[in-house]
Amino acid sequence: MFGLANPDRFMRVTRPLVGPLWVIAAVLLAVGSVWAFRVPEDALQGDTVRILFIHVPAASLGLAVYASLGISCLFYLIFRHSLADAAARAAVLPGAAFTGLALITGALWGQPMWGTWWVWDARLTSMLVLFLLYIAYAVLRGAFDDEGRGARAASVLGLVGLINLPIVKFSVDWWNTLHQPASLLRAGGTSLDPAYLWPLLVMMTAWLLLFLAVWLTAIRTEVVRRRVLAIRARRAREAQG
Amino acid sequence: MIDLDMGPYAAFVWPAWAVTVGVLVAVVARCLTQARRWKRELERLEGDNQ
Amino acid sequence: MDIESGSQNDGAGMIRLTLEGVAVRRGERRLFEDLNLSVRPGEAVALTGANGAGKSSLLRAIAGLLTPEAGRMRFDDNGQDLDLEVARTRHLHLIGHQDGFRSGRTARDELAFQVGWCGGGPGGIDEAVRALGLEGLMDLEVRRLSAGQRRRLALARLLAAPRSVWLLDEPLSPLDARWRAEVGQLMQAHLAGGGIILAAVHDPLPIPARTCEIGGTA
Amino acid sequence: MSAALLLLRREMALSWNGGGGPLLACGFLLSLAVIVPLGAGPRLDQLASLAPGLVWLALSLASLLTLERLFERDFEDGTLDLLALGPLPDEGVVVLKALAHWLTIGLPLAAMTLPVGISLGLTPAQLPLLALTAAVGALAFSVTGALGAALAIGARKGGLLIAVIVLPLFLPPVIFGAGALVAQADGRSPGPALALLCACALVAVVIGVLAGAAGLRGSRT
Repeated sequence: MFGLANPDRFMRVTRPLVGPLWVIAAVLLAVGSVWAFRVPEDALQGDTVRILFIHVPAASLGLAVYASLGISCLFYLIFRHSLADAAARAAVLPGAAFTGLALITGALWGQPMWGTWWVWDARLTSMLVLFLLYIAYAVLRGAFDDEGRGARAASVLGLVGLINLPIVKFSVDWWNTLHQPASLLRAGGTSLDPAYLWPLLVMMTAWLLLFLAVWLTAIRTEVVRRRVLAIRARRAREAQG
Repeated sequence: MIDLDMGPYAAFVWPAWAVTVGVLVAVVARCLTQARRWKRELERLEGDNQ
Repeated sequence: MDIESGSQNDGAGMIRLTLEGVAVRRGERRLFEDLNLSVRPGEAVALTGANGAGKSSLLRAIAGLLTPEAGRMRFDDNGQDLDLEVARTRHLHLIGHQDGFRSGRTARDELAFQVGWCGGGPGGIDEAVRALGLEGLMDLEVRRLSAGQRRRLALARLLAAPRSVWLLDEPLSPLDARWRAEVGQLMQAHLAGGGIILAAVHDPLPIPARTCEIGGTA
Repeated sequence: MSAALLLLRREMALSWNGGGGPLLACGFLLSLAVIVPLGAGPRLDQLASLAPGLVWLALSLASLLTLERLFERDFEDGTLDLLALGPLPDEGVVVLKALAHWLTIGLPLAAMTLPVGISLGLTPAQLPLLALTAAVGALAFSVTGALGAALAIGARKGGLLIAVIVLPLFLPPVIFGAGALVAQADGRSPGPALALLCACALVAVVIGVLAGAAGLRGSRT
């Protein structure tokens, strides 16, 4: 793990991973999407159950990506390695996209099922907060002229935001409101019909791999970008004197 | 058999999938174009060196 | 107790400052590298160099307000290394371009806070005020002071809260000839008491000082 | 006098006299209190249900507006450099500045919620709890806001930036503070929500101080 902190080694090690990741993610995504339309309609939810095959992966990944962002921030604060900062930055866009999708698809599921687009219950609210945390990180990261200053401040914020994650997870228990109790992770095993469980697991894996592909590619891009900036700066110095 | 008849829920299921596809495509496209752009820039600069 | 002999009661005996291979970078630019400097007790060093060469950055790096890219700094008290944190928070003064005075408060309030924060007692303030000719000004708000008066108010902290290491960033530039000479004498007294002075300057210091050129090779 | 007391006194003096101080914040709260009935209708029974929300909105906004430049001024005029060379660690500086803010702005605001609550139709029996939750919540806001202000030191755009950073972190105290009032209005015990509010404030103090100090250190690159 720590050997990867060296950008050259990171580029070497990850180079053969990126291509296959994209391919497997695409295949699984296709399989999962087709499967989502092959499962029978749910007795209660009817065809809206098909929204869950995107809503659930979006929501779980929204959370998981924030966890990886927060951990990257922690690594940056401890080891001060710029690759950790690059990793945190690269996680923001996919993470915010997943979280936003979870909110939108949740609303589109909630309207037919609950009769309302939005409920101010704890889980929805904390999902919205998660989205705001992504925005806050991105804004703070870009608010400084000095790169290192932005990286440090944003890392602290990312880490503070990480405390939001358990609140999101346990808010379901704190506030028992309109939202359905967590069915997949409920104590005593899953309550989901296996007919839905398998396509859901395929979709979640597909989204996870898609995120990893995007993440790795973006980190590699950041390494390349920094090389370009370094070369430009060196050229500018040489040109001056 | 693929069930494409969403019945009364078509107005909810299809937009949800459409938005998802749109956003994912946008994220992936941005990621890949950025990767290509900076890679080309690096190759250009390193090409200049020789 | 007069100021001449009183400048050395910050608990440390004779502090020596040593820089080994220090390099400082601001953004993309490396200001200087491999700087070696040793300042003995009773010695003054004038840092010279072009604008932007990194004189202020070096002073800030010594004060711990800026992390150097490379190198080591040591404060030792008669051969015994001091903890950097302790040295910086107990034995070091930095007078920079920004003096930290809130313009709406009176000179007396602001000086009292700065001196107290740096560990000086109220007795020292009166003496310092007298030594820097600020007696009539202490009840004025800081924004009413001229640049030279304001600088003298900042320098009063050096006398009222005695610490061995003085880092001064162009300390004399807003002062007139008379006060340059007076402050020169105060510096001399500080050196006589075993203190050290590191000053970034454009004009020569009014006291005997070793010169150290910063960033000669850009 | 110890350095901590010295800094606390200075910060309180600056906060009390400079930039409007508690008068500004309380005026802000009152102005909001006037707008709400004019916008939502004058029926006191309806307004009473809005009162907790208004109070929390006003508290968080007033805290934000006054905290935004908590460190920026010190950063610009060199005071932060001086503070770094003093006896207290960065954590101490953050905690004292936040404490001074709470004492000079937060507590007056909490007191001001009493007349505002009456004017919005709360019963006198609800007022002590309103003031108590506002006081505890304001403490959480002061520290969290200090954290945001410390992280944003030297940023290109201060005010809105701090709002975006800090408002998501303001939510837990709001949830439990308002929850306590609602519980009391419904005839249930406000105790659990009050305890959770205090826990939130405590967590905010710990995290705000540690992260705020990290922000201060980060500003000295």
